[in-house]
Formats: sequence, structure tokens, C-alpha cells
Amino acid sequence: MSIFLDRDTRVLIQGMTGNEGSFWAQHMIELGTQVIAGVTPGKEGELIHDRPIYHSVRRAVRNHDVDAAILFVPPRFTRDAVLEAIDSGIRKIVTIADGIPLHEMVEIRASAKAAGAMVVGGNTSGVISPGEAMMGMFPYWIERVYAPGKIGIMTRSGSLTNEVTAMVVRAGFGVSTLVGVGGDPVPGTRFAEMLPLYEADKKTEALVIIGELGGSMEEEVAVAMQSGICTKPVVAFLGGRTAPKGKRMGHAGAIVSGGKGTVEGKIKALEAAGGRVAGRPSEVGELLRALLEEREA
Amino acid sequence: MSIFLDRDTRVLIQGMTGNEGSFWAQHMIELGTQVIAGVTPGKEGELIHDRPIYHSVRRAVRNHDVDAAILFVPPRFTRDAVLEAIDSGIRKIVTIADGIPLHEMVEIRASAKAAGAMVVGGNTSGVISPGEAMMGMFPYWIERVYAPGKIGIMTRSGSLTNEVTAMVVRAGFGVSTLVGVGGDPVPGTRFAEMLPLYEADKKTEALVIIGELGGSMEEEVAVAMQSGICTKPVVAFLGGRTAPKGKRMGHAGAIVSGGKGTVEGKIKALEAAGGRVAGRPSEVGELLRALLEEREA
Amino acid sequence: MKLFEYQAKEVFVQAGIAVPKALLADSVESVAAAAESIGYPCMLKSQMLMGGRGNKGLIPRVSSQAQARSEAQRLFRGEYSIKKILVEEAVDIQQELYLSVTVDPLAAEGVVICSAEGGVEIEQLAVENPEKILTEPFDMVRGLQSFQVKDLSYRLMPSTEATKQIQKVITALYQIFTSYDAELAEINPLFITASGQVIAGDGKLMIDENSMHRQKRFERTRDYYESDMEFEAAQAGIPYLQFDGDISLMCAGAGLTTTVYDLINYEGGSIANYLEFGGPNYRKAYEAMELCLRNDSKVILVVTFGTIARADVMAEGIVDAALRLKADRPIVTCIRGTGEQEAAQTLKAAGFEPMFDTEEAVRKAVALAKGAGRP
Amino acid sequence: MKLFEYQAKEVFVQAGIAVPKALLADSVESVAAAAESIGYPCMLKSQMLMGGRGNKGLIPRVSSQAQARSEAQRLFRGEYSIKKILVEEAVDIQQELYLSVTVDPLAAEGVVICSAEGGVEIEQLAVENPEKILTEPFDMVRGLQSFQVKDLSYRLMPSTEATKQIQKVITALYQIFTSYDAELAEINPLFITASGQVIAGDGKLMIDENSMHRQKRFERTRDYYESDMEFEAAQAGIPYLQFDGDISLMCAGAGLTTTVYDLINYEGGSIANYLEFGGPNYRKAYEAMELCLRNDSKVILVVTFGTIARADVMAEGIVDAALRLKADRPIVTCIRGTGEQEAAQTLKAAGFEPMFDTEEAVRKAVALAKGAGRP
Repeated sequence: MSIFLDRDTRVLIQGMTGNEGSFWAQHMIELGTQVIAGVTPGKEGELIHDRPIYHSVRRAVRNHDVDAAILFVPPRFTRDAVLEAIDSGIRKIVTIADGIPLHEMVEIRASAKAAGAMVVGGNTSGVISPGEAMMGMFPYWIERVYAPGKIGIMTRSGSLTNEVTAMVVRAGFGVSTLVGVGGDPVPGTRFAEMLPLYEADKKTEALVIIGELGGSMEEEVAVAMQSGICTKPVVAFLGGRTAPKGKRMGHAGAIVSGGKGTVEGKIKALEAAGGRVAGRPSEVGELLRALLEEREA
Repeated sequence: MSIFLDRDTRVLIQGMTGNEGSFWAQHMIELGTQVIAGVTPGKEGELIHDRPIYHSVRRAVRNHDVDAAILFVPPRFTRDAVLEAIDSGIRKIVTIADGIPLHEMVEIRASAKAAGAMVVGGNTSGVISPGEAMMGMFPYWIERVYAPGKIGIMTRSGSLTNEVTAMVVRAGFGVSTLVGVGGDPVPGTRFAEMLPLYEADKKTEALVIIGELGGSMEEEVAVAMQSGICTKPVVAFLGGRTAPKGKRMGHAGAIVSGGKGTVEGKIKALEAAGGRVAGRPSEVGELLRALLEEREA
Repeated sequence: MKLFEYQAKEVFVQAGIAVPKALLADSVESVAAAAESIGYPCMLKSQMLMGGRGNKGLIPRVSSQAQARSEAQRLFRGEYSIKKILVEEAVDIQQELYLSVTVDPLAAEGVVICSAEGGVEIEQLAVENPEKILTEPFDMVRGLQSFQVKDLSYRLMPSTEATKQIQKVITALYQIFTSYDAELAEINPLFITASGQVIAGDGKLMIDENSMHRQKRFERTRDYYESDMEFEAAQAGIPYLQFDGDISLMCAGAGLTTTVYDLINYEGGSIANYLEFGGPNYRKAYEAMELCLRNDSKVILVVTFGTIARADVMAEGIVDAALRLKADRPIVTCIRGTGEQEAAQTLKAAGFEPMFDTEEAVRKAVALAKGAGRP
Repeated sequence: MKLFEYQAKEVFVQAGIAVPKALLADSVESVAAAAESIGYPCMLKSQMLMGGRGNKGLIPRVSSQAQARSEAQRLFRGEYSIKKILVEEAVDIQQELYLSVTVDPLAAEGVVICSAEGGVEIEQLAVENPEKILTEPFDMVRGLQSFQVKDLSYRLMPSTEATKQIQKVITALYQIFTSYDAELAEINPLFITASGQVIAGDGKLMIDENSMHRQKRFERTRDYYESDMEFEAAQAGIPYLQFDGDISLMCAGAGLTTTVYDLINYEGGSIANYLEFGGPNYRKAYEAMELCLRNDSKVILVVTFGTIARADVMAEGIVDAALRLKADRPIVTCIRGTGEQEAAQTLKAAGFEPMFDTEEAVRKAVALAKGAGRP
């Protein structure tokens, strides 16, 4: 098992005929993902990787059962494409676009919530359940990183995810589902909103969160742990411990503001809730092992 | 009993310090309406007819239990005032303003529906339960028109309402609750949406609807009658039977368009559903009596 | 407020919708000059607010200057008192579509309506082949979304060069609908030309009367009214329609006035003018009666049942106006509502007979109109 | 994109928000002239993007031309490389408010924030007396409603002459927030003057970087950057921050780069520059290394773990850049991800040691930096 997507998830790809969409569609299929159809206005009737293309999501869902959609759509058209998917009743949406205007991301999130849909992203590599299915862009072919297993991973980063996940796998673990919630200040889905899914997933035995300075998503995980929403062991790796205040390092999520969102505050909150926080990527594996052994004992 | 408002309804008046608001507040109180407080930005601390005025609806509802609000607010500020009432949790709203921009009225209705609120109006005299309470502007002091009784009346008109109601009373009946849904093409509440309230009201024995050419509200009543939503006898009076096609007589609701909304079509629909349609105001009373006697027999 | 075709097309052009080459003319000479400039064949499109111009022969196609002159003469001198003619190039049409954006009053939302079979028969198509009319409802707060426009365009047309142009036209028409507070923004027909261009063949734009405070762009000139009287009444803020019967109405409220109109017809009478004197106009007895007296009517019928529009004030106004205007025909008064007792006294004192029953008053007016010779 | 105070105030004025009389100056002479024109006392407000100007002594109040000159000299020659000074009248202040419009990322909605106690201590107030900070969340599709503005204004202030002005300022600031795609639109302090005027004492406007395609009004000049290097890096589209340590970072991805930054600090090393080479920039090895080499650093540390940013391409880029730029210092390479085997071969062939463990690579870089003399 896994969360959000598995072998049975029927996936629609919006923007499938573009270079990126077509390239990653191929990889999604190779990993075993059920890619059902694609959408590109004006291209209905074409086939990409033997999958039919439709002018619109409505036309696609009229012909196919669709469980989820992934968008390979430029950031300034993302809002429209997400609203289109929601309008057609799709309730799991991944948008990888990096650079979605903030005000539009707010609208996307509000619309998704109102419709009971979950939008993962933007500015993310997507979601992968190694060995089963992928909606996104992960180097699943590097086995020392994307080995199947029992650890759920949530991340705000890209390259750092490969780094930390490699350490988890090197320590002898594998990944159930990895969800990149993305690095934007307003993500479609927050860490804490994924927790009930992981909690219900029998395969996932423990969680790793890859966070960073700024925002409050790590603190929200701590709250969920203390209120019993998340009872599985949690290990976090947080980047930016030594970042100078006021300097803007990396994306907008990483602004330290008003005493909130500091790495120190996040560590304190997570540890108070029973989690462990790794200082270095290489420590994540040991901390996982220690927490899991404590549980068994 | 009565529908929408009765002796116990606690009413807030938005725009109470204006000439119109103050004048009709006095009459509402005289008739027995529980006018609790008023709202006029910048006038908090004043008293009108011994009722306290607040800067905003929020401030009023913090200090008082409010069941309903009536707006004496110019048409171009009506949208904001209705949204304010909805925002404060008020679920019965009457807006008498004549001249609400169409696009804003659409927004008002959509917002009300989303919040589960009922907005009556605009372009209406309001709602009156004779002998009990009033939210609006009716000459209740003319007893030959506004006598209490067992007939529910719904109307799209103003002066015509006095005319027809006088005929109902002259025939020996009285009025349970009269609701002016208003003459705008998009009213906050449609005839058919009031029917469940009348249906549930034990006092109301029969209904009179005062309609006119244009729109489809009378046809919707016919549908409700046929589907069993409205089982009480219905008599309609419809103005505009002889109106020339294409001429715009009176307000925008009265445009005959595309074969729909003709008086002939409305008569046909209502009669097919078991209703009666009066050709003249003076016939309404006889038709009511006939229908009620049929029922008893 | 309904705009003329030429005004709607000005709005279209500003919004980026293509229209045929055209020149506006207001005399036979200027029509001839415009036709020479546009080239032949061209269309002489009478600018009037009433529909059905084509079937009435008001959009002749002309092929020469002589024909342009003679047709222009016919139009300007015809029964419809046409003031302006839009001289427009004859477009090489491959297909005629229908497109509009309006409010669906029942659903209380916006709606784009279109059909691949536009033109004059659209109402008939709507009745006979409703499946050929496509609709796309939209949330008026959030607005029409790009994905909706695209989906609609592909429902309307197979993917062609014209499809993207149609998307732009739909978007532009929606933006006009929104920014002009329109009740209706319509293009019928929307031409697809032989060379694949998408061009608005006609234009209808109705601006919500209640939003005119933020829509000051259009002045309501005499051109908008069918008669001088209607124009003057509108200037005075009085709802007025011209007919040619015997009884001048001076009633209060749209519903009551319309009912009186019906009752007169039932009684075999005829209406000279529809006039709403009431609501905000209840103190305008003088202006209202002046309008009525300018009609060739035989009786003035006053019917009111006001609440705020006080009966006593209206009765005083009627008495005063009749005196000052030296009313030359019978006035039947049925003035009820707030202050009706005082009103009755005022009327009686001035020699009028105050009535309380609308139907009786109507019967009396009809009888008077039938019996009366011209005084 | 964060605007300078003087730019934010230009936007305010266009939106109808009053600001103090002011002139922008870029030399001691022009400051003196501006001060003479504005009158004394006046404020010399250093235009810089960093906060806390007041506490740093960068907003002196001057009372004479001589003082204006000496203070201007101090500011222009000071450590903050100030390029422009806004010479502003000293306002007779009765009260200082705080007002901003921003996005609440957790609730994912807009929010107006205000306080009757504005000024430099607002962050402290937020911690110590949070009840003095008023918030009004709003739906960003529907927008901030007039009734919300009114209610907020009465929560903020008792009903005074200033209240209606404050409503207008809130509305205008909200409109700026919307039309400029702002992350933050802030006025702190918002003055109420002794004569009851409401005036923006300062202005902060941060435009969302992701919306710059529709916000072309502001050019990102050199003034926006603390150093030439940061400016040049930004021109090349490369995220770059200047520090003054020993190790130049040339890493991929914000998260990984920040992590490497941390690891170097843990190991006792120091950073010369933060540089993100990856994502869309993964083919820009040459430009990135050129920036690093211009630093007075001792080692270049390359750490990547790319997916689309292919390791083999990056390795080739590094080898090529090192050769062409004649790199004069050790380069530690830890290039992983898609194509990492080919990358390792490329690096080995060029005499580099391909590493696979980030922490080892960091330790090596730190050791090299500590051991290395200047070559």
C-alpha cells in the first residue's frame, strides 16, 4: 500500500504534449503508473505514448475514469488548469510548476479546499510511491535513493530530497510514499494535511520530514503529533540552522520573519512532540532506527 | 403563526438613522415588530426610537441576538450591506432598495445561497405578517387592506399589491404573511422558494400570487404544485395580459422574451397544476372561496 | 440601456473584436459618400433599437451609388424615423455563428450562449433544435475561466484556425459584459469569413439601467426614443409609452399601471399613453398631466394605491395641475393609500369625484371616452 | 521584489494615499537643495532595502543646510552604500498607526493587519500585546469588502474625523496589494497629524517575484543589490549571496545549498558565497564558476543531486569552466543524480576526484580551505 497514489490510480496528464509532459509521462508509465490520457487544447486526436489526448479535461473525463491529474503547465496557466481539473471533479491534483503567482496560489488552495480536493505543489517534484507509481519528476532509476519500503517522506525541497532520501535508504530503509509539498510560501497541501493519510497507511511505519527555515509547516506537524493525529515516529531534517537572519537564501518560504519560522523553534516544537531532528542528512537513518526500536521495546 | 417573521423575530435595521430607515422603523415598532437595534457607520452611541445604533452589524450582533435584518440602504451600497449581514450570521434579510445593479444582485443571491441565508428583495415593499410584525414599508394602517387572516400572499409588485390585497380582504379574508419578492429580474428569493415555508405554516390556508408577464417565477410555482411541494390552494392574479409584445412596460422583469414569460404561458401552467388565475383583481376573492370550498367538500 | 449597433461595435473594437469595415452616415449624401469609400456591394444598416431589421427590409444591400442613394432615401423617409445608417462592407461569409453573454436569472449566474448556426433564425433554432444551442454558465464573482472558454470553443467548432480567434472573441465579449455591466452582450451573426477571419456581423449591448452611475459613457439622446414625448418623459424621469387610443393613463406603479392597461382593454377601451406617476414621481403631477394633455386622448384616468406615495399629496397635485394646465378633458380619479381620506376631501372640494374601486374607475373612463366628443 | 520607500510612496500617491512632502536626492548638493526647498526641520531618509534604518541612524533629522550637508555626506559615504536619500518634511505627529495588507500563508487568504500603536516597536508589540494587533482576513477572489474596512476602522479608532480617511487608506492599500500582486503592502508608521490628516510616514511594497510578468513597472537596477556580484548574478538568473569566508558554494537547489551551508559551519569552515547552480541553471557552470573565482575564496565546493539537472552535463560544465577560466583554487566535486556514473568518469578523466557523500565532500573542502595558503 501507499498513500495518494498507487498502481491502481488512474492518472490524467494536463500539458502532456509538451517536452516536459511527454518526457515525464514516459517515465511515469515505465515505473508502472496508470497514465490514462492527456489534455492539450487543440491537440485532441493525437496519441502520446499510445494515450489519447483531449482538448479539455471535461472531454477526457467523459471518456475515461480519472482519479488524479498531474499538470505540466507553465506557472502562469496553472491556476486555470487546476480550476479546470477541480471543475471536472478530479480530487487529487499535482502541479509541479515553479513560479505560480502567490495570489493565484491562494485562489488555488481556497478553491481546492472548497471542492474537497487536494492539490500537491507547486514548486515540487511531485509524489512517488517507489516501485508502484509516480506523479512527478523523480530519478526513480537511482535505486540507492528510490527503494520501496516503510518510510513515508514529506519534503519542501528538490535536490535535498534526493540527498536525504539516499541517506534513509543507505541506513537500510525504503520509502512508502514520498510527497513533495513544494517550496512555495502557500503550498496547495501542507505537511500536516498529509498526516491523516500516512496515519491510515498500514505500510508506513515512520515518517521523515525534510523541512527548512521559514513558514510554520514543521510546527504544525508537531501540533498534529501532540494531538494524536500522527502517532507514528517522526524524524525531521531541517536545513538553514546557521542561515543568517534577514538574508534571503533560496525560495520565498525561507524568509525568517517576526521570530516565527526559525529552525530553533521548529526543532523545539518537534522534539517536544516526541520527534527527533537530525543535524545532518546522515543522521536521519540512525534516528529513525532508534525511534522504531524504542517503539518495539 | 406566520412565515418568515412574527412577534418574536428580533430585527436589526441597517441604515436606521436615515429618513426612510427612521420613518419605517417607527412604523415597524408601532405594528409590534421587535426592532432590536440599528446600524449606521459613524453613529454608534446614538439612539433612534430608543434603540441603540452601532457602527457595524458585527458590533450589533455582539450585543444583541438578531434573527433578521432589513436594509434601508441605497441600491449601490446594498451588495455590501447584504454581505455584511450574511458575514455576521444573519440568515433572514430584507432589502427594499430599488435599483440594485443586476450583476451585484447576482452576487447577493449566490452569496446568500452559499451561506444558507434568505434575502427578500430588492425592489420590494418587504414582508408583513398583519397584526404581528413587519419588515418593510406597507400601509398597515389601512385596515381594509392589511387585515390578519389565513391567506399567504406573494407579490412582485408594489401598488398592485395594495390593490389585490384589498380585494382579498373585501372578500372576507385576511392575510397570514405577505412577502414582496420584488420586481427585479433577479430577486433574492423566488416565489417557489417561499412555498415550503407557507406549506409548513398552519395558519396559511391558501395562497395568492400577484405576478406579471416576464420571468418564470409563476411557472416555477406551477411546478412546485405539481410536485407536491405546495399542496395548498393557489390563486394568481397576473398583470400584463394585453401588453403589446416588445414594449417595455414597467420594470425589467416585464420583458417578454423568446416566447417564455408570456402571461398566457403562466396561466396555462398554473391552471394545469390546479391553480386558478384571476382576470381582474376583484375576481381573486371569489376564486379563493371557490377553491377553499372545493377542498372542504 | 440598449445601444445602437454602431455603438456596440465601437465597444467591440476597443475590446479587440474585429468588425467589418464601416462608416456611419446620417444623410443621403453621407451614405453615398460612405458607400463610395467602402466599395460595392455594401450594406446599408439602419440604426434602430427594434429587432428584426433584416426582415423589415431595413438592411438593404446596394451595388452602386445610385442604389445607395435611393435606398438611403427610402430608409430615412420611412416609417421607422431612422436617423443613422451604418454603411458596411459586404463580408464574404462562410459560416454564421451566434454568441452572447448574459445573466441567467433563474440560476442567478452568468452564462455564455453560442451556436454554430447563428443568424436571424436563432430563436427558432432554440425552440426546434435546443441541442444546437450551447451554454456555459459561470460564477460572476470568480468570472468566466479560460478553461471554460476553451472547452466551449471546442464544443462549438472542430479545431480549426478559427477556434483560437473564437476563444478571443468569447473572452472579449465576456469582458465587455463585465466592464459595461451588461444585461446582454450579443453578436449575431458572428461571421467566419471565407479567409478564416472571425468578425462580428452585428452587435447588441444592453447596459443595466441600475448601473448607469458607473457607466457614464453613453448619453441617452433623442435617438433612443420612438417619439418626442417618450424622450421628454424620460428626461423628466417618468416611465412613458406612446399608444394611439383614447385614455391617458396616469397611474402609480408598474404592476398597477399594467393592470389598469389590461382592464381598459377588457372593457373595450383603448389607451393613449402608459404613464407611471407614483413611487419617486408622486409629486410630479404637473409634468405627468402635461404629457397626458399633449395626447389626443379623451379622458385622463388616475389610479393609485400608494404607501409612501401619499394619496393626499397626489390628489393636491392633480387638482393643482388640472387648474394650472386648464385640463380640457374629463379626469377620473381613483386615488387610494396613505392619506386617502384627505385625498378624497381635496378632490371633492375641487369638484372631482373620488373613486375607490379601480374597476369602477376604469369602466367610467371607458364610458366617458366612448361617449365623449372632443370638447 | 522589494521596492524602495520612495517607489512605494509613488505608488501610494497614485492610489490616493497622502504622503509627506518630499524630494529624492542622489548627491550632497541635491540633498541640500531639496532640504532648502522642503524647509526645516526635515528628515534625510536613506533609501535602502534593509530594515531598521532608524535604529541604525540612517534617518537623521536636520535643522539647517549645514546639517543637511554633513549628514548627507555621512550617509552617502557610510557602510551601507546608500545611493539615494528621500528628503522629507518633518510631520507634526499626533499618533502613529500600523497598517499592512498581506497573505496569511497558513489560512491561505488575504489579511489586513493594523494597530493603533504603530512605529518601530511593532514587532515587539505583536509579541507582548498581541491583542493590540487587529486583523481582518479576506477572501482574495471576492476581495476585501467595504463593510470589513468600516468595521476594522472602528475597531482601530473611535469615530473621529480621521476614521473615514483611514477607511480610504485601507481600501487604497488593499487595491495596491491586489493590482501590484504584492506579498506585502505596508505603512509603518501611518501618521495622524496634529491637524487630523492621515499620512503614510513610510512605505514598504514587496511584489511577488512570480508575478513580475504582469508587473513590468519596476526595473531591477543595481540599487537593489548589496554588491556588484549579487547584481551580476541576478542578471544571469543565478541566486547568489555574498559572504566573506573561504569556501565558494556552487550547489544545486535551495534546500541542498542551505544544507551545505550549514554543514560547512558545523565543520568550522566559512562561506565565501552562496550560489545556486542547478535547476534551470544547470548548464551555466561557466557563469557560476566565474562568479565564484572573483571571490577571495580558497576552495570551490560543488554539490548537486539533480533529476532534470543532469549530473553528466554539470560535470562537463565544471571541467570545461575550470579549464577555460584557469581555476586557481581547488574544486571539490560531489555531483550526483541523473547520469552520475558518466559524470564521475568525466570528472576522473579531467583529474577531479568525484565524491558521492556530501558530508565527506564538505569535510574535504573545509580541510582544504584551512590547509591552503593562497596559491
